Amino acid sequence: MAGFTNPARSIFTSIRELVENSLDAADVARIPPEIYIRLSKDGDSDDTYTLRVADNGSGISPHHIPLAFGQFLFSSKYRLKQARGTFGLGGTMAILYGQITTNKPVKVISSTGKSLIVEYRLLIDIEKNRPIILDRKIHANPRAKSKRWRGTVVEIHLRGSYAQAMPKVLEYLKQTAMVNPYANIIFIDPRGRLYKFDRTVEKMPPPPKEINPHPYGVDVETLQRIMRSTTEDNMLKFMQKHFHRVGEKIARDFLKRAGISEDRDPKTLRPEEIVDLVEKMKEYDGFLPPEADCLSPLGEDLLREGVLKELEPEFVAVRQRKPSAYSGHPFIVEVAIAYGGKVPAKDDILLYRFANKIPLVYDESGDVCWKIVRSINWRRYNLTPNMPFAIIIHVCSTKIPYKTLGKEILADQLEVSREILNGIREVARQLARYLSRKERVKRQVRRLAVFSRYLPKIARFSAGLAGRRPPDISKLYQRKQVFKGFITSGKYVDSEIFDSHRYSVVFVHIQNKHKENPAAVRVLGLVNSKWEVLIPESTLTSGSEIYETLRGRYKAVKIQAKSLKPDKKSLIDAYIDGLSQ
Amino acid sequence: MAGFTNPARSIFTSIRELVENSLDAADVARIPPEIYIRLSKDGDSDDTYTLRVADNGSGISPHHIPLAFGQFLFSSKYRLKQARGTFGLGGTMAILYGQITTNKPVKVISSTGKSLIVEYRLLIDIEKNRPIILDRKIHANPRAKSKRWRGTVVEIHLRGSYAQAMPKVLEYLKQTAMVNPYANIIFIDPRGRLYKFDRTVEKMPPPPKEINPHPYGVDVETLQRIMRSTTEDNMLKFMQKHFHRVGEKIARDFLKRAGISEDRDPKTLRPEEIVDLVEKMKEYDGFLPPEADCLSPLGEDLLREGVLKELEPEFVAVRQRKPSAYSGHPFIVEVAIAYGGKVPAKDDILLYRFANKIPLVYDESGDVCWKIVRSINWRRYNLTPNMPFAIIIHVCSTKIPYKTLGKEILADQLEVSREILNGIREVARQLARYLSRKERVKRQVRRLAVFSRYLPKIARFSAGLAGRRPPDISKLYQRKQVFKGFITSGKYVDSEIFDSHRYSVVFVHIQNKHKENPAAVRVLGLVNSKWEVLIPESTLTSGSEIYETLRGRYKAVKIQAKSLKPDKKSLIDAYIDGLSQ
Amino acid sequence: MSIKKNVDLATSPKSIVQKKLEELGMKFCEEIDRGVFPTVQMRSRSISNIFYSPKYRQYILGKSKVTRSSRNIAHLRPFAQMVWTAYFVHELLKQKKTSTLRDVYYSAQAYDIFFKDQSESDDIITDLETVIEHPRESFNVFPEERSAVFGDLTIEYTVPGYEGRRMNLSSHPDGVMIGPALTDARFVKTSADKVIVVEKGAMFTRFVEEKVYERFNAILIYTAGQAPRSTRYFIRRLNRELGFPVYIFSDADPWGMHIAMVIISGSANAAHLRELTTPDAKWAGVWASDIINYKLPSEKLSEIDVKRLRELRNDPRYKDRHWQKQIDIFMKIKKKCELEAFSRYGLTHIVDRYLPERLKELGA
Amino acid sequence: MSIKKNVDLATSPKSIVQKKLEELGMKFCEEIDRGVFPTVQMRSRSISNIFYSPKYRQYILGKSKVTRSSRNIAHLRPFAQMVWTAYFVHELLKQKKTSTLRDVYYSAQAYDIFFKDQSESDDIITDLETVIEHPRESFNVFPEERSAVFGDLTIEYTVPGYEGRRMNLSSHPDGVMIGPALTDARFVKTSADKVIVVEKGAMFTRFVEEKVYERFNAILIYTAGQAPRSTRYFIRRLNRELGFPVYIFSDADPWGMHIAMVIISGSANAAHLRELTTPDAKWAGVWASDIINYKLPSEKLSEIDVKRLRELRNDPRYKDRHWQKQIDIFMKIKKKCELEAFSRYGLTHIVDRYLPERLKELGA
Repeated sequence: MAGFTNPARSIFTSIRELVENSLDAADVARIPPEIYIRLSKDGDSDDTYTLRVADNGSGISPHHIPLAFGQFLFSSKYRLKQARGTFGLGGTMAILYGQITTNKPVKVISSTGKSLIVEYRLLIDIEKNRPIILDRKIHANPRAKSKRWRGTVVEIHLRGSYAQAMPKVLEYLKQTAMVNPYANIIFIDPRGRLYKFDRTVEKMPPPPKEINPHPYGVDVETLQRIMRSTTEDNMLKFMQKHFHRVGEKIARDFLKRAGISEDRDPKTLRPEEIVDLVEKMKEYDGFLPPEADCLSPLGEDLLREGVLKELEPEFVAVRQRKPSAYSGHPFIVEVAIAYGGKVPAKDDILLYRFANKIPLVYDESGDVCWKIVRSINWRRYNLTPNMPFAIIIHVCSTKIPYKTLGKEILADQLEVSREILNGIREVARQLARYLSRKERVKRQVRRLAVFSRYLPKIARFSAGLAGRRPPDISKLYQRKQVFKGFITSGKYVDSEIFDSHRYSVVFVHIQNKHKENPAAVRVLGLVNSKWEVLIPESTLTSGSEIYETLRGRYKAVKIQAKSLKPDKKSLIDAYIDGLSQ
Repeated sequence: MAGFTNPARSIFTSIRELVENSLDAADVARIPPEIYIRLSKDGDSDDTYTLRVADNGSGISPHHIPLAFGQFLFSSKYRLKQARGTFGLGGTMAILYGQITTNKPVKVISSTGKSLIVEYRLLIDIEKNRPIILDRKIHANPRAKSKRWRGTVVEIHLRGSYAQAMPKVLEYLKQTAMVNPYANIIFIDPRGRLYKFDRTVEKMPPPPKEINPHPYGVDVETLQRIMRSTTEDNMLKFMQKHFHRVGEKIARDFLKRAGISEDRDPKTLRPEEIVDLVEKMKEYDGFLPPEADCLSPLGEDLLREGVLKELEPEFVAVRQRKPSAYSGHPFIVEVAIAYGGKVPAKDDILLYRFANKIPLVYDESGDVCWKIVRSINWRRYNLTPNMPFAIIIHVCSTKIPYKTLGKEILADQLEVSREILNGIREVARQLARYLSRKERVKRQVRRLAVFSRYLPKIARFSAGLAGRRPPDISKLYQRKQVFKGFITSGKYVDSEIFDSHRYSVVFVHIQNKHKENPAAVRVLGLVNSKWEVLIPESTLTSGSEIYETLRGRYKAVKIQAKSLKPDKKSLIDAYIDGLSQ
Repeated sequence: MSIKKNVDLATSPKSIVQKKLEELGMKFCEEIDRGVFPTVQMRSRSISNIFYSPKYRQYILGKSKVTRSSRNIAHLRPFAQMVWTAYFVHELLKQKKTSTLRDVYYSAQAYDIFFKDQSESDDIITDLETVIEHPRESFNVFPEERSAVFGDLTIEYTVPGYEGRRMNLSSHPDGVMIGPALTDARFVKTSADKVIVVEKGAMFTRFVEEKVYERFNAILIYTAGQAPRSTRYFIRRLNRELGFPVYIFSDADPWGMHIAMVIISGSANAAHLRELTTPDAKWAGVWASDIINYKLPSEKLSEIDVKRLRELRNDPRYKDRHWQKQIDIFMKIKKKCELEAFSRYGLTHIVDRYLPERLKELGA
Repeated sequence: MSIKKNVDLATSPKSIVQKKLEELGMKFCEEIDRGVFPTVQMRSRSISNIFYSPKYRQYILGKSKVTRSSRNIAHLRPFAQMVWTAYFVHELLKQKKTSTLRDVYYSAQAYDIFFKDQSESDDIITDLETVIEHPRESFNVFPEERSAVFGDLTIEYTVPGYEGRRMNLSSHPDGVMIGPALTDARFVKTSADKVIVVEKGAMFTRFVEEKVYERFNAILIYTAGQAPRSTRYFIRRLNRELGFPVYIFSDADPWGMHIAMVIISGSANAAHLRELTTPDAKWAGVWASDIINYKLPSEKLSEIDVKRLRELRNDPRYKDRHWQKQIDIFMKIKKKCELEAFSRYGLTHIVDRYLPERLKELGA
């Protein structure tokens, strides 16, 4: 069974399937998820575990539970919606794997928040594909609605190896927390260690909607299923009712081109005509592109929040690209870049890949995201792979273009790759601007220190050689500290005045040394006996600094500073340097 | 199947089994073997071959052929004889392997030297363990007895890899030739290359005899088999008839000690009594040791011949140890050491191991022979493992103490190991003597060259320092060539005379520079005006030299030389050196 | 033949160089006065500007020039270093003193000018040569020399062709080479009363120039590192025949100590000989304790240094209390320094302060 | 102070040594006459026989002795080598000539005595020191010296304290060190008419002893390998101010060639300077062709040598026909040799034959 090929992978996949079921259930209920996961050893056994996953999601109605957990459902559904489930039947797979390897039933406890809580013990009858109910108990939910429990608990027994699975499990949970910043996730591992991923926002992204399939994305089997279930008796209405973005005008035009009568009853189409119809749909160029409202991207705010929360970088840039489509499947790409702070510097770039809010943690290197990241000339952004930065890529779609059955590797789908590449470029440019600005400040400060260090020596020894007294170097360069530990108030206060008349370039360097409070500062220059604002009011957050170069001649230059909020004083140091020529 | 575990090994084992059957058949017929082996590719196939082995051995009577080649015979035989067969049923195994891997029958052609030659094509019915005769032809042998063919041809098809097997196959044939110097062996490999190993002697070692098992070597199963087939009805006679070296007196004494009535019918012994009897036989210390006439060692002459023929060394020493026994099994160890000539110098000692005339070419390192060779302090014999020498060990026994089922590794059987070790020591001592003598001559010649080089210089520069004429160094040392390209005749001729009165040590160095003919030489000294023989007549083979030191004072020394055979002149150079003090 | 004095190549460049240096300083001062960042032009020494000249039959620099500007942040440090170097060699010329490349490297520290390593200061001197267009010898920066002697000692040669001829060892201010002729010479006359041995050529030249031989009545010996055997023999003769005390100055590290020790007590290799040691000679410095007392610039001891010190500690030649104490101090402070380190306090410091103090301390 | 002449350490050891060597030879001769294998005893220099002597304050050899016997096959070769070495240094002493360790190594070949390498001959000299109980300087074997000049040239110092003082450069037979004072000196008077430059100290001493300066009216310069810049400057002055032709002798290998070339045409490193070259100077030997013509003992060119020759072949300074030809010969014979190689024909061969022939060939 894919995902259960070895003891480490089995543990990982089981946790992942149940957690994703829980997240989906919370999405449906529109409630910020609370997920509790516990993995514990079974008695003395070395390799069997009990896995319990509890959520506060929508719950499952009692009579539905056996079918939902004790049977593989091959549904007749054809409408589309973005959903997590990687293997579609993932949860049931985990239950089956547990049953096969331990011969023990699954325990399911659930409530939809009504008066009952139901508990089942189930086995799957594999030959007949149906549940065997071993036990069924009913518990009462408290009467007070506010105290009622809602959600689902699934407990399975399974064989595996947690020691080997641990790194991937923890990575998976961390990354899950990154794209679900509105979720609380708790994990207790077999050694009793607690891992806690706290929500930092309450807001959830809008839920995905279900839509009709787009004509470009339909295959023969789907078309047959639709025909079997339709109630329409002519093709004109059939096309409008069952396909995405097909109106009367387009339906008419298409049927004409396809050579099918508008009145024809869809149920009378012969198999070869159905095959022909699918081909005609793919060829017809008059369909409108799919709309993306069926998708549920994270949004830039939530993605930034998740990255800040889990990676704690010094800088982050995020970008959601416009919706697009490939082969009739709408998709949206979201990209973020994180730099510095607690982002580790490794030999290679850190890359986090997500598909429909699921982290892809296995089989990294074959992925198209890696191909794209490798194709980028990072030097253009003043970056090298060993610098501390991370790329985060999230693709959401009604149909993720996976490369393999394992559903861990994104295929190189032209339209999708282009969006990923452009997204990375946008955030990388933002990072490059941030870094070059930071570097420029550092370099200029260092530069000026060199002038103040060596110019006096040049003057002194030149004078020694010439046998005269040293010339005045302030004609070339002068540095003055105009604020020294200045404490701001609610109103602008002037710094010392810097006589700048002989310098062609003036450098202004202002630091807010306060640990918390931000400040407002501006820079003024004396032009024709009037003080003009050279740099308008700027906010200087705690610990940050401004470095600016003023070109053009001013008689004098000064700085003004005040607290940003009247009651929050900040602490300002400021220097002005003048350089002639 | 042991021996057929991979494509290379299968080729090797098949050749070996059939060759050994052929050698055994020649032994039985007491005729120097002629073995012809041909391995050829089957059509375009990459890995199937035809193997044909023909011999001039005893042949097999026509009605016996299907059973001998188409059936595994689990015989009821219990009497013992030294034989090659490593797997006992080796030949049939090779046939079965061929049948399984190619689905083709074996072809057997044989004649016992009578008027008929019979040809069979056979398959083995594996489930029923019996031959399926596909085809049977009869050919006439020539009427004249001298022209009649006798022998056996076996041709099988099999799958394998000759490219990989080649080194071991060639090594096996070379070593087989080494212990069968009376055999002609021809091998034509799949690439059409001919490998020829010619016999250099006609003499064959005496054939082994069949003997009863020794009481010390009997196990329960063998004892039961004997009891089932015996015609004796009392234990006294039973013991005498079926066991090696058990006479009436010993039988009586043993039965008394074992507490078994002499009159007891052996067939009435209950199973637990049989087990007890085996233990009693092992405990009893009155049995005589087994005799070795059932064994067929090579003998020192044949072993030397084989080593000279295949290794072409400069020096060889061989040693057959006295027969000995372990656990009731007689055995004989034969050892040889070969040095120089075409023996290659490798990083490690060259070791050739043989058991019952079969080369053991696989799994060398685990063998007790290696353990023994490693345990020897070779420096004691002035040898290091990287010198060009080879050790040859041959163990023959009615039961070779193999360590594993693979029958390639000799186990560490105390009695056998002791014989091997002592054998190696004996031949190594001989080699050490040869080498030290050779080294001594070389060193002395070099020594004296140093005197003649430096003493004149010491005299010259000392005189230069002292400002006088150089002193006469012949008081210290003198060298004289007394024979210079002297051609010997049938009678002794004197060399020049060396005036040795002032020297305390005289060195004599005589070389026979002739390419073929040996010489006889002797050395005489003048004592009290009489020539006394100092070194009696010695044979100087072609290319060899004598170097001797004479201690004691002689007035003069001379050498005499003559041809060893009157008509064969040799060529003599001789030097005499004198050294004072 | 008498030589006409129409060209005097020996000294004339020096006055030219001196003038050029002064003009350079004046140019920089005036530029600063005018509010202009000083610049200096020189021919480029990059590979692409080196050409072979058939006319001069040597490599020459092409026409390509580089400008060093004090406005350029990347040039500022080497610019300042070059101005200092110009100033320093100008002082050498004014005071008629000489120096070595190594000495220049150390001397910079006294002026708060830092070089990463000697190769950086060597580079700057090459720059200055390029600017001034005269070799560094013209501004009195010389390479190191080899084993020599200097002082008021008249000797009489015994070598063939020179029998009876006399020479005073102060007659050649570069020092008189210690070779076969000198080794075999007789001592005739001297006004000196002690011998001062130094390991480094730079210090020897310094001592000659500072007239240490007059001020301290000393014969000066320069060993060029580990003293050659003929030099050790010569030192012994001065000690034995003239009865002069011998004071040895070497680097403050295990290797410098051992240079002194080999002069005093010989090496294990020469254990079969008697004529090469001067047991009464004294190691006069630089001691480990001097690194502390004179605040000398120092480097960390390397692992090999420490290993060597451990060996010396157990060497019977080092069993004396003073040696052991110095080894202990080395091990404690984990530092070493060279003779030239005194240059950080000016070129004459070692002669003006250290030498008299140390000789007094040793009872000379 | 006047020095009393009660001890004359400078020369007395030489006569003692000379006598000891003669006695040694006599002992060996008498032993052979008596039919006894000659033996010699000396103190053992093995580690176990080296002790520290608190009395002498140095390492000394203990009482353990070793006997070298010509009866012992293992001793015979070093015994003969030592007897030859004794003979050779005795000749040096008799003729009042000196030599170096390297010279001894090469000279042996002329007497059909072979040393594996120089370390073997150095060892034998140490043996002889041990037997004779005097250092090798007592039998005129000296280490190599450094850059120096010798010849009839009177100079006048310009350095402080020496202004106006004069000196003749033949006044110190070890050679006058070329240092700051000499570099700055004025040339006053000379009877010479040419300059001969040699790379090796051994040859310089040889040339002085063989009076090359008188016989060829030459000023001798010793460069000690690659000539220091002050020495190249001094050579240039001799050439320019006195108009003397300059002849350079160096080893016959790419490195020796290049020593000459750097004196003639300078190095790429000094491309910005003009005062260090002597374009008219001539490389006078040892040429590759001399290896063949004079049958000199030679060694195989190493890979690095060949690589260097390929570089030189394409160097514009080597474009002249003579240089190219010599490079071609090197490449063909794949051999190199050192200046000292002439010693195989006796110490004076290079002066008696090679020098006059070569100078004549070059039109001197």
